[in-house]
Amino acid sequence: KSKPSAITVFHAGSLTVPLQKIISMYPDKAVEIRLEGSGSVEAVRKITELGKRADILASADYRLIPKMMYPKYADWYVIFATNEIVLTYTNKSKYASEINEKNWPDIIMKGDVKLGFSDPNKDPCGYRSVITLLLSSKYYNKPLDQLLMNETNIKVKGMEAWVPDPIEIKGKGIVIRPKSVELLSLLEAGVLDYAFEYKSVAVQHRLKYMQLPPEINMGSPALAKVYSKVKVHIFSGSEKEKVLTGAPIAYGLTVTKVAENREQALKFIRFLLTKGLDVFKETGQPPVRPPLAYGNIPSEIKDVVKVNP
Amino acid sequence: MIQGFAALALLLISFIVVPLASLLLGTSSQEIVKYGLDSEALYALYIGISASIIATVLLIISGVPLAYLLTRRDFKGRDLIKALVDLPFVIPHGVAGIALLVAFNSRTPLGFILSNLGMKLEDSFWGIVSVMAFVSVPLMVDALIDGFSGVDTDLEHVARGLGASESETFWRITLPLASRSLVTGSLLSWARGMSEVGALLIVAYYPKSINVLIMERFWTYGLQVAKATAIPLLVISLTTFVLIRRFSGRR
Amino acid sequence: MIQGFAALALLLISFIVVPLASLLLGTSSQEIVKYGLDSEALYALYIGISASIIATVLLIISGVPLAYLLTRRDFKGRDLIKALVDLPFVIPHGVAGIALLVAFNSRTPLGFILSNLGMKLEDSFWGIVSVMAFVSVPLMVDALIDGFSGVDTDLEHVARGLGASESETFWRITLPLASRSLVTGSLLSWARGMSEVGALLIVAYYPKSINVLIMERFWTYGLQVAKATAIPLLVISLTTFVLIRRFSGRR
Amino acid sequence: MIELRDLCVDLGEFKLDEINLSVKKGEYIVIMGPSGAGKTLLLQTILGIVKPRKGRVIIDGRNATELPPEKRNLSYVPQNYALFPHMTVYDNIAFGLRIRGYKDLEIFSNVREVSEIMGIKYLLQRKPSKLSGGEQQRVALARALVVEPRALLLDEPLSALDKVIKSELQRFLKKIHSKIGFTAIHVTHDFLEASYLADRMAIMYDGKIVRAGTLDDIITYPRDRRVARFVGGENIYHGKIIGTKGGLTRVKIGELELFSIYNGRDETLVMIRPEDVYVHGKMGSMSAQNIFRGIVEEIEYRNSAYLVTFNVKGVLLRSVVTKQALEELSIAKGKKFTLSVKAAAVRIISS
Amino acid sequence: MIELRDLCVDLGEFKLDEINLSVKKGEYIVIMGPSGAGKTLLLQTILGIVKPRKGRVIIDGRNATELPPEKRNLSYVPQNYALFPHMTVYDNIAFGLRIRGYKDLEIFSNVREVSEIMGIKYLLQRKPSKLSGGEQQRVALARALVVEPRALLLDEPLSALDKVIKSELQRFLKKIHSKIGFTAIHVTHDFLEASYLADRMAIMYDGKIVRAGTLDDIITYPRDRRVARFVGGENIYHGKIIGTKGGLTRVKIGELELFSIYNGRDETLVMIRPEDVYVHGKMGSMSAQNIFRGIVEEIEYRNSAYLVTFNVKGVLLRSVVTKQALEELSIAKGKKFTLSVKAAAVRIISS
Ligand SMILES: Nc1ncnc2c1ncn2[C@@H]1O[C@H](COP(=O)(O)OP(=O)(O)OP(=O)(O)O)[C@@H](O)[C@H]1O
Ligand SMILES: Nc1ncnc2c1ncn2[C@@H]1O[C@H](COP(=O)(O)OP(=O)(O)OP(=O)(O)O)[C@@H](O)[C@H]1O
Ligand SMILES: [Mg+2]
Ligand SMILES: [Mg+2]
Repeated sequence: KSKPSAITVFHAGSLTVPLQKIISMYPDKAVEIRLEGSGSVEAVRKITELGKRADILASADYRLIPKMMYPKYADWYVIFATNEIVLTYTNKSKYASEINEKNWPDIIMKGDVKLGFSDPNKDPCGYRSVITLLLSSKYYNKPLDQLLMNETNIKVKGMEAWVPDPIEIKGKGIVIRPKSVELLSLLEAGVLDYAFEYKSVAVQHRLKYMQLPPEINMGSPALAKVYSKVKVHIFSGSEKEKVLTGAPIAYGLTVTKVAENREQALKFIRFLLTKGLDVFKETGQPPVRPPLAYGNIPSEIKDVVKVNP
Repeated sequence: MIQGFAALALLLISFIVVPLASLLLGTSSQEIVKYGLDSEALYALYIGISASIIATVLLIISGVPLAYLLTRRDFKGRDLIKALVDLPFVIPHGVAGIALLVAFNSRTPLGFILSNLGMKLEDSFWGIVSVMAFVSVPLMVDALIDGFSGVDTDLEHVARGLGASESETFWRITLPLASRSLVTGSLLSWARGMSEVGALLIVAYYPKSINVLIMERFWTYGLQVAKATAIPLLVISLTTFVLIRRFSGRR
Repeated sequence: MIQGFAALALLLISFIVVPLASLLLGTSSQEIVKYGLDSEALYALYIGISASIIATVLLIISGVPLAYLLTRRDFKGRDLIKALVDLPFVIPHGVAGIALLVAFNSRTPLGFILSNLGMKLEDSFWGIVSVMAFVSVPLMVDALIDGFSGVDTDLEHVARGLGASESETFWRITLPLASRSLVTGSLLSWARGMSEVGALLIVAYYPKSINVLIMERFWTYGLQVAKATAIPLLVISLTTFVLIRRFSGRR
Repeated sequence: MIELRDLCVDLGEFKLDEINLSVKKGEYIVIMGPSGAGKTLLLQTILGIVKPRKGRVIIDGRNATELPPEKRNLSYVPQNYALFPHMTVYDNIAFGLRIRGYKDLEIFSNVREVSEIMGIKYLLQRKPSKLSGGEQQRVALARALVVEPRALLLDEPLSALDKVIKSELQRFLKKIHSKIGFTAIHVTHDFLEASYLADRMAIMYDGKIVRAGTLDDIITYPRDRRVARFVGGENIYHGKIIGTKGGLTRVKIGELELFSIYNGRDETLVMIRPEDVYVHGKMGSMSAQNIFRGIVEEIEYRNSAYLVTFNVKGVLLRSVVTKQALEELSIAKGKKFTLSVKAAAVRIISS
Repeated sequence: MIELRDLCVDLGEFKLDEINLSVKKGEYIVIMGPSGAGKTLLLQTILGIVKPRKGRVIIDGRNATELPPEKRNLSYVPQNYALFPHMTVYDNIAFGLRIRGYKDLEIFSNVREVSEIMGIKYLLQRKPSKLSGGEQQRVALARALVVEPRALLLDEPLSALDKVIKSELQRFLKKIHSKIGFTAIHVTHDFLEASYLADRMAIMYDGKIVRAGTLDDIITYPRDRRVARFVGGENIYHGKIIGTKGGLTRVKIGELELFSIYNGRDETLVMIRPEDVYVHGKMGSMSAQNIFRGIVEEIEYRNSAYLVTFNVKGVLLRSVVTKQALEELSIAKGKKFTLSVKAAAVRIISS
């Protein structure tokens, strides 16, 4: 039997660094807090399909909790931090010395430059990269949508994109991996010049990155309306087709119904949602203050969040 | 003794069979047709099987000479080379992928030459082959070293006395007598290549090989679909193993 | 022939050495001390090494009997069992983890009993051992089958004529004569276990074994940190391989 | 005691056919027969390595047909030695003693003793791969003898040894046999070895035991052409019985007519051992019933004596002659001599 | 032609020491020597499998010391046969022909012919693991002979065969040797085989060739105690030269004084071959210089003759006697006879 004073956190890989920091700050050292990072969907599936137990689930996309875990494995969630899309690169990247906030669309469209993003069908960062491209093609008035159409089998019409499954590469300018972190090795190996990543990843990997304007980086809850103009159809052409609408990037967490140590878990979350929130700023994941809570919120944390219907 | 042995053996067999069975149970034939035999899965199966076969063939071509030299010639650094050969087996698969990528990607001088010869590493069939070969090297070479060491050198001497050169002796005597090890080494190399995912995700996500597809479908659609996708692979593998075991058992 | 052989062998050696070298180059000793030898890495190294050693020992204990029966007894379904034993090798590593978890997680009847005996599968040391053993079964059993098949049964007959029972004969004649295969099988099993990540991520992320840590650090902090973390493992493995090869080569 | 009853063994194209043999406790049986006759197979069946299709192996009165080899208590020296390659010579020899739980000191003195006798003491620390053929053979023999077995199966155990060691070891086998009185079944191609060691002999052909009996018995009444050839019959002929006279059988070989004390009918085989053909310098008193003249065709040195071939009316008759006789009678190619053969030495083999 | 010059080989505790031997083209040399003398090692050195520490192997006038085995053109029949286990008997025999690029049809007829002679035609489709010891040996011999080699190294090639097949194959070896005239080096423990086949013999002891020469030469002048024992000297004694008389050497063995035509000094070895000890019924005209009386101690049947041991003044003297003599002289244990030995038969071996 596991120690009653241990709590397990299944979390999105991008939360590893801030969570480690928060744990080091956590005053109750008797509690062992185990971090298990993976893709957000994997984290959920380990609980729902593989019968593993986790006390806390923290996802890079808060919407996964109601969609995949309600009602059997969870019935509430809290949005506590955000993230944004940036364009990462290295010193070895072509035109690294010239790039700036204005000319990056031209640079990534150059024939000898390789751009990477993750598979929109598999990874939220992927479809968000597509949204960013569509938003910027309008924002800069540059044919970035044509880049998608020429190099992949993604169809674009105005502010709407259709991503078939499987996604296919037609040209040589784009590289796709199932997870955004898998692009990093390509970037560090010099195979890729630029890649769309979460800002947190760029910060934690100490990569160079180009901050994108808030209108296109999905980091600002205030601009939710702007983002929502874009629609991406993933699994287009299959019965699994789903329409995703542009929305701010926000992390969500919950204590699962299979938790073995609910009490300690809630205590830790309470700490995370109060003193812990500062940490997320340093890691490139601006916190949401106060955190936004939805569903059947446990009383232990009700006072530190803003409860929404 | 035999009772005890049978008990332990049974334990090991159940340890393998129970998980495999619980994985396969509860999958309907409709699901298998729909997910395991759709065009994407069939293509991935084709990619996976052909890449792993090619990787195995390449390993035979280069591993047989290496193992022969390591057993029949005495030179400095022999033990070191034997140990180096085993190293790809101990590093995490993702790291193996990274290492290959760093060394041979098409922007390195070597990778540039190779990619101009049509053998680009990233996202290409040859990338898959390279990954599969890399992770299987120790299997092939170690099996062959054991095999060649087991061949009585008297037989080689007699053959040479009868006029056969070292090369004729190798082809007609040494290699055939090590054939059991060659079969085992090839079988394991092939299987090991087939099962690779971690390094493939880094080096060559495309063209998608069956094992990448299975894992991906698990992440995207969940267990049921992944199981259905995996079943044709398991059936093919099991049949292959049975046939090869039976065939090579006959010798 | 030998020139051609040497060329091919050199090709294979470079195919292994170039990636490994390009991986290791450019890591400073400070980085190694900071990331490779911090307490988390050392603990993970300890977990990884001890789990893979235990897995290998368990495989020896159960694999030796299985391989013996498969070579010395003729029974129905023998070929099928041989093929089944190879199956864990061909399935994607993640799927192997899923299969183990589905079969033995502590919510299944069997897993419940085991977890009450202190051998819970999920996120436990025994879970790591199980995963490592599962993926290495074919290596151990196939090596031993080859080894036992190579032992001249005349020797066993003579031993039995001198009064040794089947079990005494096994321990004094058959097993010692197959020791080379036992060493190879164990070495490969150990290394294969060490390198596992995919299945561990699913079954037993905790306690964190070194390979999981390397991949995690790669995902979180990038290549440089992952490299530094991996170096002690590579050094230990290479040393082990060299020593074992040299030692067992002496026979 | 080892008894084989109606033993049948099938092995590919070859089979052992209805083998019946009973070896008394302490008896030393030698099996001879041409290459491929099934001698090794027979030993292996007795040992329990090869399973018979039919019949029984009875050891010490117990049906052992189904017993595993180690329960049969039979020490074995295989034709290919089968030394344990991973053990030193010492450990090879000590193997059976260790299994029997002897103490280290006892093992040591036993191994030393037997290896001294075998002349392999200087090899004790070597591995079998570093031994010569004859050394290996002696180690295999030592390994089987050191356990003082109740029964011993020897498959050509001295074939790779030189004359000196061979006869030493033959003497040793005889001595130790009469000392501890094990039951032995010994396969050999060496007739001298067989005649020195055997209480009884069995001759195998084509998977059958065609003749078993004492040496004298077999030499005198081979009963079978193949056996006759085997036990040293240099003079074997097709003959025809043409009647009887004075209680003796008259048999004709080509143009040569001989008397024999044996009976037979029609076409038959006739064997005359070369030691039974006497050569005379001048007519003296001869008790032999068959006397004729022959011309020397060939003289061949053979083991400290000479084999002289005479032509008697077109029939080639070989005779053993000493150097002394060769000189005294001045035997030389082309010369004519009187030869005599007793009627008792003209063996008629009907089969 | 094969020539060995100052050949030294080190192998663990054993060494071949300054071997010098020259085998003429077409000559048939037989090597004998006790088990462990280094005969196999010598063949392997000639073959090129074992590398000499010193000295040269010269084949057909060319220094072959550094040549790889396949360049030496030497067919080899190893002591352990070393049949290719994965090939049928047919393919084993055909191996050398295939390497030489013979056509299938030629191979077929050659293999059939040699296997017919070897009596192994019925085995052609079997694998070596399914052969008896003697069958394996014949396959190994056939494999080496079928290529009509220019030179042939045979390591106890007939040791596992029965008398009948053995002498057939000896005859065949002799025939094919005189037909194609290959150079042969043949190791055997069988003195008869050696004396039948050898143009010349070499005797090895402890890694050295202690004597080489024709059969007659060696039998007559063994020059060495070990050689004497080897070539059939049943009667070997320590003796003391006590002077000369009438041109003959006087030598004393225990109480027995003998004349010899050979010279020697002080302590020496004396050998008398058993065929040189003559037994007489009554005193007649005897040309022998040594005449004495002896009592029969033992009579032993030996290869169609008898070995009779006489006690002469405490010295045991063995003599070969035929059955005819045994009968005519009524030789029996305890009886006394006159014996004679020529001075030429009392060999003095100083070394
Ligand atoms: N495993 C086997 N399968 C088929 N036939 C076999 C097998 N082993 C032996 N034989 C055949 O059985 C026959 C008898 O073999 P066995 O070894 O008993 O002969 P042997 O009398 O010992 O001869 P040798 O004197 O040559 O050793 C031979 O013809 C041989 O070819
Ligand atoms: N590989 C080896 N290492 C060390 N010593 C060896 C090796 N092979 C043989 N010997 C030793 O060398 C000596 C000569 O061996 P060799 O095989 O030449 O003897 P041989 O004359 O052929 O004897 P036999 O008649 O018994 O076959 C033996 O004492 C043997 O123990
Ligand atoms: Mg035999
Ligand atoms: Mg030898």
